[in-house]
Amino acid sequence: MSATAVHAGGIADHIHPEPQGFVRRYIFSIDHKIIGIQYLITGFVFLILAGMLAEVIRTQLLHANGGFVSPDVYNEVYSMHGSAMVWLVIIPLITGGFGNVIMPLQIGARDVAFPWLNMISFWIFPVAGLMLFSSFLIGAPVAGWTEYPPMSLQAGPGTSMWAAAIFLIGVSSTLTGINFVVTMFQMRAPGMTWTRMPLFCWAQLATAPLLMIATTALAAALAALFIERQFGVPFYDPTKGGSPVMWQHMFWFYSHPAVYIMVLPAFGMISEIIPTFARKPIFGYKLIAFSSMAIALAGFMVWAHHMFTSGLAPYLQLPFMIITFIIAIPTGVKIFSWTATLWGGKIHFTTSMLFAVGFVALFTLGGITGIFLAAVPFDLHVHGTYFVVAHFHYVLVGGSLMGVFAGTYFYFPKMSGRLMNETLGKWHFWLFFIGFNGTFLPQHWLGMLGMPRRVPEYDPQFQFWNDFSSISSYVMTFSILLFFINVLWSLRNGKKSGPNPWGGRTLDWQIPSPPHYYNFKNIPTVYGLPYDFGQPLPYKGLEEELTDSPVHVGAHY
Amino acid sequence: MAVASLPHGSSAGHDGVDQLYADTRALRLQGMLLFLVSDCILFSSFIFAYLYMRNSGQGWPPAGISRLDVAFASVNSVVLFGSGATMHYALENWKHNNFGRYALFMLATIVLGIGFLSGQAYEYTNLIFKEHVTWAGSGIFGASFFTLTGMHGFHVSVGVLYLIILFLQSVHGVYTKDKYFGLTAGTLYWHFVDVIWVVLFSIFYLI
Amino acid sequence: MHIDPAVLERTIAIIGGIIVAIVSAKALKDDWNTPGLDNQVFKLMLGLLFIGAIVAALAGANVLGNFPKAA
Amino acid sequence: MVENRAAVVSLGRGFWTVTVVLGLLSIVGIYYWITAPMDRIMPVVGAQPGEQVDELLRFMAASGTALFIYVAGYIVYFCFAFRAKATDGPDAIGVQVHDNNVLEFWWTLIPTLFVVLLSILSVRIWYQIQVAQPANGLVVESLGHQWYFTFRYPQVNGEVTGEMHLPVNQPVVLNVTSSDVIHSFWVPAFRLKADMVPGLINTIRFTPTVIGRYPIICTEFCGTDHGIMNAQVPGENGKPNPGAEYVVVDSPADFQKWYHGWQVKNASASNALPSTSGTISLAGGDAAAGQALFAQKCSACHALGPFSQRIVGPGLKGVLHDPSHPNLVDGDPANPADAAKILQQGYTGDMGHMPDATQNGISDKDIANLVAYLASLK
Repeated sequence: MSATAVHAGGIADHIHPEPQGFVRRYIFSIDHKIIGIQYLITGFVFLILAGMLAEVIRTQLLHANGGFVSPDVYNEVYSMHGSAMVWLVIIPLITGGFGNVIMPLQIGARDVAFPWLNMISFWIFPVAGLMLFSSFLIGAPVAGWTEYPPMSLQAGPGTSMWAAAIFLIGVSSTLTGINFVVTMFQMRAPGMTWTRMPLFCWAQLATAPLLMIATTALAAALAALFIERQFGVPFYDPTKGGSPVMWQHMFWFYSHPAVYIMVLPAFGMISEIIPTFARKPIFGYKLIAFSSMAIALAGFMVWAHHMFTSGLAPYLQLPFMIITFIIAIPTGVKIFSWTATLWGGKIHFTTSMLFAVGFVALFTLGGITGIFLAAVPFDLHVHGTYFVVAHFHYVLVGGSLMGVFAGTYFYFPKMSGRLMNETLGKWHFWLFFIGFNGTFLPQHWLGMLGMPRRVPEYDPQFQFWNDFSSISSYVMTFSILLFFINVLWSLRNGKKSGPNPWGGRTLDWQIPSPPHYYNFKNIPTVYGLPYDFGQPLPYKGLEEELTDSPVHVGAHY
Repeated sequence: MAVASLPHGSSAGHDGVDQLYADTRALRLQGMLLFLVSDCILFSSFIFAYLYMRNSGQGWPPAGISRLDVAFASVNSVVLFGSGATMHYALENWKHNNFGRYALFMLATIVLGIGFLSGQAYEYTNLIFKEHVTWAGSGIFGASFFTLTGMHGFHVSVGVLYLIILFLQSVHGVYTKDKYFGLTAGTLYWHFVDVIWVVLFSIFYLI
Repeated sequence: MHIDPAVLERTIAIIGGIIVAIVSAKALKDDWNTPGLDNQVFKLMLGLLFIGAIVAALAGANVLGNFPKAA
Repeated sequence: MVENRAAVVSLGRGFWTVTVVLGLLSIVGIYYWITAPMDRIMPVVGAQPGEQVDELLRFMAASGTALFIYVAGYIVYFCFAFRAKATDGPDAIGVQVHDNNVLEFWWTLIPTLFVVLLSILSVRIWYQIQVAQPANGLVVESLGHQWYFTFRYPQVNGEVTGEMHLPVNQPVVLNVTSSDVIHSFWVPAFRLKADMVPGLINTIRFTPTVIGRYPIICTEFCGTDHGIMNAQVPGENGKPNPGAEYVVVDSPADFQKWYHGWQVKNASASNALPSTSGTISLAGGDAAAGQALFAQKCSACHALGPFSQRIVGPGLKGVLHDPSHPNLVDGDPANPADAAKILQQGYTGDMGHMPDATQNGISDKDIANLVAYLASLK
């Protein structure tokens, strides 16, 4: 069984000896799978911390006059909740975590292009995370995750620490972006042309340039804010000649691509899960792949739709409004393609499939309110209100976080060799679905009726819906607790899953789980799309005993 | 977990350079280029801030700050662009394997780089102490000028350090006629720093 | 004989700029059809270096960047 | 591999019936959005562009509801119709269809048409709010402070505090700015908001149509008491919060009465109405009063720093004794008399625009105090 790799003896055949010792294998490992799992563990720990902050917010809003925490503490809590969720939870989980574990396996590589760089990128992340959370000790940032000057210039020392921590996370994101682009460009298995690459890798390919380019724009803005706060260099302070609107331009030039960084890999996850459990090819493979790239490209041209009310020249508002509408078209194509994939399938409702279908429904609602916000006249009414909070929680929690849950239930067997408990999973899904909708649906009309964002007290007439939202948020929090119980319980006594519990056809399901440290004994050649259910697998050169193992989807639960 | 029979390791592939080096060189080259792209975005973000402030209504230069000394800056720029040319010839000579001329041009590049840095230091002292244009005290002009040229100066000093290390490595025989990616990366970085100065020189001194 | 430093600077800038421009142009012509991604990037950089040298020479010659001394 | 291809049926048994049912459902949804009163989700409209914003919302909500009903409906139907039944073997596979160009064409074209239509509708309303210059517009200014709003009316000296009154059915041009951090002036009943950015003047245009009291809410985070800079949030023990202010739209007669009341009230505070001609006697200028006035009227545009420290205008510290600036922006020598002339007649030049005494609402006495204060700044 000689290696048929095209370039014999090249990087495809270079297998470094297995790392020895606990530290080298599990702490300072350069194996992309271990690094990915490290990202996931750290990301989920920060999810618990930032989630508790969210519950402090909801408890404060139980009463119209607040009273749970003082207004200053409340400002710190919601600013840290936003910053931690964006930079310490969603981006690391979805790019560093699943991107590292799954992408190299799916393209048939032994590791990412720069393993050492990958390890360094990871180890920057928990350090910067601790640095960000320790700003609570010296007065955490108060001006939200957007930290608009001049308010962020007057805030306590924690804001400088915030800027430094986010700068570090930016370095980690940029290096991960470079790593993934080079890996996907040059280390695909022989025969895997661009149009034979799985859709999760297409999503990572659309996200990696955003990670690499947009993050450095934020690094410049943060450096300028840090220099201004520490040395008085007048970039943003209007009384010294700077301009606060300049910060908004530089911040949102990063932050809108950042929201696409957060959701595109979730699109990729859903495009893998739905066809696998509908037991039929994804509908419109090329359309979904190219719409990911279209969204990533257009993502750079719409940043000022966050600034319609903050002094953007009126004639400038039109192009940003219209390009934001245009982004809705490729997103719509994706949603219609997933729905069409469900048609005519043999659908198995595992927990990850439930989350995937839930994602499609909730993301559609989030996308529609996004179009509302893009229309300037309506945005002038609801900018800075709870309508915006409802919109971005629908696309971030209902979108990316549900994508992360779907991915965890789907790839847990590949990472650990054990299945997660399905009944606990279904409880998690339904409680999460009910709690999530109860929390964020009422916030739409709360915002339109006149409840501004980031306020510790509000008008007593909104008391009922805020209580409804807070109680539902406790239900959602309880469901996430079930998720963590499920993960920890299944690690030890989940059912053995074998190499391919779901009958997946992408390369990562054709190797043992957990995979050997070198992934593929010999790199297979690929000669077809991975989504032709019913046809023989389009790979040659795989370890023989795996390819003909009977695929018993549904026999496990 | 004994590993089953390992496929044959990296053998000396065809065309003299072994296949593993050829593959990893392609990876490292693309990685270096992407790093330069992301660094370029860092500069363009600050350049956006500078240009954004320039046309936001206030006259330029802001009252109280006189024009910069173009004559001295053009000499400084010629020094840096000269070092770009000598860097190019250093790599050319290394490829044609005459180490003597390579060493000459490499040292010339390092000297010119240090010359540019001292020219920049002279201009800073002149601006700060004689004309009282300081980093924090003279509005957005001081902020943008000193931050951008300072960051570029930092990149040049890292570049000079990088070239010195490369030169010592080449003297110690780390690089051979076929395997010299370190030198290529150094040249790419140095040219990148030159190109950024072309932009900075024109937007600060010439418009 | 006493040369005003500004005039000295300007002459150095013009002469230096022209020399660097000629050298980089020749280098660009020599490597015009070398294959490989790194050589393509080198050609681009050499081109920009050529432009930079011209710009510096013109700045030295007071063609670019001569503004009436602000009040 | 077990070969069990699902028999290819045209589009499944109930597909067309479900499509019709979803169609009826979305018609009900569209009908609701077009006709239902909006007061349960939006405050009652009080100004002119407000109704059109509501119409735009109705259009978007109706089309959004229809889209959501169809997508969610099909998902639920497909999940039931095509779920793997017990009779199917574990390895049964679905219909092997990859794509369908006709379907893909239509579901790209229809959203594009929707985008074009929505853009046209939005631009029409956008034009009235951001660009259209009303003929007899009442120009009012509002200044944001940390945690309350103040207002300025033409021909009324100084700041109007408390409520902002507006005559009904007369177009208003509202210029907003801030003296410290970014606030945002939002009147939900007018469906309009504009950020109050220090150093920048933002403008919104509307025409109040319904007489009534409408709360003003700050919607950009501005510090500890951002929450109570909101007319709807009750103050402690019954006393309203300083930031709890209302826009009161009243009949022209009531407005004139209120407006005249403020003119009289402020006029007496700084005696005669500002005169724009004749030299001003600078004798007896009180620097302390000048300092208070400077903080109230000038700090939004001038910093107490060096000349180069510009907000909108240059820094004024030691402006009358600055050797590096022997004369003022208009070329006259830097002495109290010329400073008074600029305060009186204003200045427009390449340095920007300085409003004159009437626009700033400062009387001769105020000018004397201000000049005394500027002279005292070394």
